[in-house]
Amino acid sequence: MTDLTDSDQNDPEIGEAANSPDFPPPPLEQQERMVEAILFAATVPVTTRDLAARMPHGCDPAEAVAKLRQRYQGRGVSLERIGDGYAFRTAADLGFLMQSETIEHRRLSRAATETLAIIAYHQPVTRAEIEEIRGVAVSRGTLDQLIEMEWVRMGRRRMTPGRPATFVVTETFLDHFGLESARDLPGLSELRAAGLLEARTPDEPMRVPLVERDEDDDVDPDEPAEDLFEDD
Amino acid sequence: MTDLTDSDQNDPEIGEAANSPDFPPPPLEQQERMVEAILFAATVPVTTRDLAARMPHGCDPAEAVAKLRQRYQGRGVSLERIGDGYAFRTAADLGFLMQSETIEHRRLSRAATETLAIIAYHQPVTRAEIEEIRGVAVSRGTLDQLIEMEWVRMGRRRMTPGRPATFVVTETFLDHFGLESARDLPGLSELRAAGLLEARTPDEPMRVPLVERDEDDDVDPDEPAEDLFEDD
Amino acid sequence: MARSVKDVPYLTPVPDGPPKDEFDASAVAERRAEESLIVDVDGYEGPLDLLLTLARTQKVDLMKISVLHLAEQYLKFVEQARVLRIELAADYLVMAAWLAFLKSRLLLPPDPEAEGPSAEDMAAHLAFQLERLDAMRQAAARLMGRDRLGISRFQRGIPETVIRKRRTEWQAGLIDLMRAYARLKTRDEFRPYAFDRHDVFTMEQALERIRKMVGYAGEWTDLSEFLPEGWEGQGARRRSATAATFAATLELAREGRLEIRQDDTFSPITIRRRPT
Repeated sequence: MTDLTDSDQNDPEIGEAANSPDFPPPPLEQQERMVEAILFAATVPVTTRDLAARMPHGCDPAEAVAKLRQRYQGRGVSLERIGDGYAFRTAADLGFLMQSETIEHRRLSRAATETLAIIAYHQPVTRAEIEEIRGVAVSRGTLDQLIEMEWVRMGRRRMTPGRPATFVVTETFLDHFGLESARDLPGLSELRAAGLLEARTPDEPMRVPLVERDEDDDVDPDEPAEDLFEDD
Repeated sequence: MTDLTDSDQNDPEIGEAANSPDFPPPPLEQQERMVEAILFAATVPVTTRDLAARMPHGCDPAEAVAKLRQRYQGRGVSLERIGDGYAFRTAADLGFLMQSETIEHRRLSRAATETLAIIAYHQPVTRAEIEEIRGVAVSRGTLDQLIEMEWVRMGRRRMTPGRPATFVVTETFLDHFGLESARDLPGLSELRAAGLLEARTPDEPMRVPLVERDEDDDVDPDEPAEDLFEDD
Repeated sequence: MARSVKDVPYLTPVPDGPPKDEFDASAVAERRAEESLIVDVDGYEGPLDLLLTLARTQKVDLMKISVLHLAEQYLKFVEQARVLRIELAADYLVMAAWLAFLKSRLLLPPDPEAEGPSAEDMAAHLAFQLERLDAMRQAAARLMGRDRLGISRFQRGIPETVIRKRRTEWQAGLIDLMRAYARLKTRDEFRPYAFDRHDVFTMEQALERIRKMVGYAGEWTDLSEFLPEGWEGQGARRRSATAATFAATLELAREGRLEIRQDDTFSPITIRRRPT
């Protein structure tokens, strides 16, 4: 067993004599180190008075702070005056580094996907119409989510009783799905050609529409969305 | 940074183009500033991987860290390597200035410090081995406490009959004791040279008797590790 | 070094173990008092700890320790405890028995027939164990004496908040969209039976209707006269009703129940009951 003694003790030269008035103050360079350490570890900005109280007798914290400030000029952190005190702060131009972005990949819920599809294919479409097509009520959250994702936005109000709001897809949506316009969405015949329309399982329960379809007929004269799918 | 006028705006040259692979990485000097800012802002060690993830595309954090480490040599704070990460810590010789920051540490029992040392020097080590070295059963509370302090964690199970769990020290342990890695434990090589770290499991009659407590008997190898610490 | 009960877990009375005997409450209390006495008195952390302490009194390098002497010291300690009527924890007694065995082996001339490790090997191993424990104690002390974080080294006091931006990237491809729409549309295709009743007049309906009416058509009558009520307007409903009715008349003509006539291309189609 070799000797395992005091290799890790504090340097007595700085430490022990620190607060005795009988010793000369440490050199300015040491004072600078002290200020640096104190400011680094402090949880609040520290005034020169506080610094003086914590540093060995005879130190000149103001001078040390000034030197230190200079030293940090242009560095990644800077020594800033905050109120009466001083504290280290990240350089302002590097603020963008103080955020880390984690990207989380999530799949859209079935409700959201269907609602989005209906809006894309039928836009401008009212909520009631979406519900009619889906055969279930559309939760506020689903539309909110799509709007928040910036894939869907409100369109013009429908000029029918109650002036319901309509929903349309956005540029962001087109971007994401690589479409030039909503008209580029594949039509029913293409869906069928792609084998997507055969997907229905025979025992899937048929849903009774919530609302009568008729009300759709007289709606928006300039964009009858159904036209896109009149394939048969 | 000398000009701090537009303090709240990110520098578009650094910030905006930051993560585009189309832009050349910022000069090494800027990278050094970035590492400085990130490490200053953090309390826990940051790995070069994490640094790279937060810095603009194409940066070389390892090189920047090396330069920065040099720069802080002998300063009031130093850039320490801790496990896979790096962190700024105040210089150890200035600890005497920090009374106001000193955290009230829970005093570890002798059993806990000994167990900790055994885990650090013998890792990965099983509970039976710890008991063999100490000559007493290790109480659950001791290991629990060390695990709770995040100084010790479970390692892989030993591929021996019963597949006992092993214990290893953590990065938090290294950070706390100012070690770059477990290889830097004081006196490690001397202890090894003296044969005191060898796993020596003597034959039955040679073994100094250790009265097992019932609770420690026959840990089910398939039991989840946590069960080791459940109270009976 | 004074140690509290808490610091010496191994000597702390074991409350959860099964009682060795049935005690009444007062006996248990008495026993507990005795046990706490033990803990307060010795405070060794197990027999190995006690052995190490005893070994120190030999004032030699642990490598050169006399294990025989050590065994004697230990046995004397146990004996004293017995005299003082101090109840030692079981493992101290087990150790005593083992050391007594070792002592006798060390004193007797080696038996060449004996199997297993020699007494010297056992003694050497005990010395090794003591040295190892001692080394770990020193290592622990040295570890605790290092420049510890929060004691002599400090982390940043005002950590800057790293804004964790959680950006959710929604995974939805065109195919998902199409599939969703197809799902809805497939459902839709089965729906015409439900809602197309409004706009589609089926041939079956037309047949039933014409069968009833044809008896009244002795004269050539325009097909449009046979359109059901409410379907004679314009648009889809009229087209559907017309087509269905025309198909129905073709069927009835095939059955030989009526005749169909059209004077010219695009001129009105007329029907009448087939004269008998």
